[in-house]
Amino acid sequence: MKQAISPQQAAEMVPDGAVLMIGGFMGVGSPHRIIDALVAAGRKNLTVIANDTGKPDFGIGRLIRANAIAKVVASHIGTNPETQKGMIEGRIDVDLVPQGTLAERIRAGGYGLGGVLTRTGLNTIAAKGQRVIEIDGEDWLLATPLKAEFALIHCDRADFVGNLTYELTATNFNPVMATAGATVIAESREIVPVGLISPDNVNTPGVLVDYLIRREAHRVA
Amino acid sequence: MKQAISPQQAAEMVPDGAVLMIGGFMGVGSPHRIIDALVAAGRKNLTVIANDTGKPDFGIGRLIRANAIAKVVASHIGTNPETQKGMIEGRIDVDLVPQGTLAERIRAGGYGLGGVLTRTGLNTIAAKGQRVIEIDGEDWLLATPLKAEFALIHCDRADFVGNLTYELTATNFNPVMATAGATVIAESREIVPVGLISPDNVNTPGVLVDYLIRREAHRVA
Amino acid sequence: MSPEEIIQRRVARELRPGTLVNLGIGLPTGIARYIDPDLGILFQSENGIVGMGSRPPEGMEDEELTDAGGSFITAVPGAATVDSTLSFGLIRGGHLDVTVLGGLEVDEKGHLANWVVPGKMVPGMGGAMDLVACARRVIVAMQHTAKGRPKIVPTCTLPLTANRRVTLVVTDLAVIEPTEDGLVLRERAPRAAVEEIVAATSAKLIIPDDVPEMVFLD
Amino acid sequence: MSPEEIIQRRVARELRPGTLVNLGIGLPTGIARYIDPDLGILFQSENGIVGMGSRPPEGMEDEELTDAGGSFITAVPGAATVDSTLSFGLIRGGHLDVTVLGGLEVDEKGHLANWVVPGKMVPGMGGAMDLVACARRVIVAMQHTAKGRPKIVPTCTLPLTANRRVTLVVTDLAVIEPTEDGLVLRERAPRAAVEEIVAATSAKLIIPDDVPEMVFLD
Repeated sequence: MKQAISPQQAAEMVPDGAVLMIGGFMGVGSPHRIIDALVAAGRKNLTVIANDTGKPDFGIGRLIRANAIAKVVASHIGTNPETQKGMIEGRIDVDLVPQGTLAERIRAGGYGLGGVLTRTGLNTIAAKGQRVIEIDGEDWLLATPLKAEFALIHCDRADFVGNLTYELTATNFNPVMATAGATVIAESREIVPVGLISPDNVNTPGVLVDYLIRREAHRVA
Repeated sequence: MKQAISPQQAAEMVPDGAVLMIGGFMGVGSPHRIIDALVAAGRKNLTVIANDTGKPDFGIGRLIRANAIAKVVASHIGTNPETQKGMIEGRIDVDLVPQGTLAERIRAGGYGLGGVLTRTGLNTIAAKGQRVIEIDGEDWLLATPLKAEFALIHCDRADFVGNLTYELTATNFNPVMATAGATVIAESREIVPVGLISPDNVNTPGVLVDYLIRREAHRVA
Repeated sequence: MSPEEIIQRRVARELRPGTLVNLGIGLPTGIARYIDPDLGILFQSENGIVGMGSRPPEGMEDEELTDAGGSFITAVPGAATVDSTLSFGLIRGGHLDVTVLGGLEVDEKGHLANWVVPGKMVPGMGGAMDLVACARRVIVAMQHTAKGRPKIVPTCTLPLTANRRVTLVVTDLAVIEPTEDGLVLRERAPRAAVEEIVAATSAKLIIPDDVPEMVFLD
Repeated sequence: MSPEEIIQRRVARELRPGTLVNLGIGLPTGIARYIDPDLGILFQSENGIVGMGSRPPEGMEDEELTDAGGSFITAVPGAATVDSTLSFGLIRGGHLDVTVLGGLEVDEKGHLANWVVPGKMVPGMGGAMDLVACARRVIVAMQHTAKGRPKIVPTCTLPLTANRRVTLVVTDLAVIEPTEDGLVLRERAPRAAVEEIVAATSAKLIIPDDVPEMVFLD
């Protein structure tokens, strides 16, 4: 049985300067309640690994506007001019990674791999500083694992033991991040008793999840 | 819309000497009807990439008994003494790969990766002939991609466009093999109209699947 | 036809029945409207859907069903949603037949630059590098010139998206095929003369004896 | 208590509430029966289930629900089934707390050999190499000797399963902890004297002043 904590309690666990993975794709499938709590708690100097930084004041963009983020590892910041501004002004360190490579690096972190070899980015400026491995005359880029102290994810359904399911395009980076955070906190659209999610439909086994975010106030009790 | 072919038609597509991936774990979740058709067609000199070779005359063991297989890439042959006998007598070339590494090698083939780095098997005889890559003073084994001309898989449900779902522990290597075969043939417990499998429940998108095996004779029409 | 429509309708002809196609945000997205739905072409969006449909009816949008630009979409019957690792597994594993993307520059080697203007525009590559490096066919759909300046150049001055030769370049003036020997002018847009195309191109073009006019689907 | 029961009951004490545990086929499988179900310990089987339960009732077996040995199992409430890549992601990513496996030899470095006897038994490593290389804790559960010959030896003569030091060795005679300094004798089985253990062990054992008798759960 997992513990259901409030977004505020989740935010309190996360120290200033922590390395976070945050699920979502332009805010779709991001854990918005946890993000709001991090903003309210005044967190600073966070490193955020995510596909993007949302839009201005939306999704991870809320943390950008609150100056909570010192470093971003992402595939795209184009939808948030505030991140670009922070980068140009030297307030935010931005490490851009091709989206597929980002997904594989997170997976490598979560799956205990030392890295994967990809051709994406080869002989481009995105390969700067990365190792090239030659196999049978063909060059490959070595993409190294990413891990985080906390993975903050969104899901569709969670059961009491933390098994998770995802919905439609809100899935995106959430399942893979659930494997790569030392502490995984899942914000679910609903939480259901054990048995309501069939073993076949579980996308993230509860063993990967540490905390669920408690439900919002209900209209009925 | 995919074509529903008979097991015999599937077997006819597979030439002698072909490289096959066959799903299943000790015969659980193997495409038994396709296997039977390959035996009936008298196929020879096949290379089979699979977790194991089933049991004597069961699962892939049917192909072993029929002398259809010249080479096996598997994690385990211990449950089939006939494979061991074939290996000892020099009739079957057996390449043993740790199970997790086998899964990752198949995935690398299907996902377009040049390889993955693993610590499994490091400094053991299973590492023989494999490249060691050092990263920050730590050694990793380079596991290279596996691909096949045909992936023969089992699933629980397929819809008319080839979207697949799997059930319980019959899942095993089937989904990952569906990414790594040039031609993917899926033997499903049932085939349902489009729309009966929700997009969220699809484990293997139909774009990865080439043929479905047609249903067995029904008692009603 | 507007320049955009010329490009979109011409690219539409390149998409074959039953294939998996990724259309980039912007001009390429508009290509979908020229595709016969009966062809069984599936559109992928790299944020995690195979079988993307058109915009949902007003009031029926689902905030968990969007494209890679964050716009509301629908799912066609038979669609599948996938996580980011499988989405890029499809792209990187050679399962994606065609990607259509915009371009900033294409050069004589067929190299594409489309993701960054150093010092000016640094949005990040998103999925573009994966798409260009790994899709089976890469079609660049772009205006032939930008503010009168040629975008098809001898050598890209902007950082490359991949070191791979793209398959085809479709502009409002021409269809150009990068080959081992260089850029071959394959087709002219309606009312575009070969001389006009050459003048709007700073790269060397190989010009066959016959350069037919583009043909469009009805 | 039989030798097997001593081993199984002693290993059972090592399994902590709420952890994820993989029990190897054979002797380790039998450990589950000594575990209090209220502890919330989840058993994983590498063929693809987290939350494996006991045998199903006669006539209710599901041919698609089996363990890594191919035997029928059940799923506990809250179980999840996963494919082989995620199953080994759990093992290799450090998400598996404990693996309990049988052994052919353990040596003074704490290295385990348990998958092959060259020329005699070549079953393949299955998931054993992944489990031993990557699980957080590796417990070897085996008879102390085989046909009177010590299995705890100075240096493994059989091919290693991993070059990693295992966490604990539990036999019918003793509990031995491999450390940087060597093999430390931690506990004696009921009625086993230290001298008897030393005699049955060809490896050098570090013997603390106090070697208590094993304690079992009720």
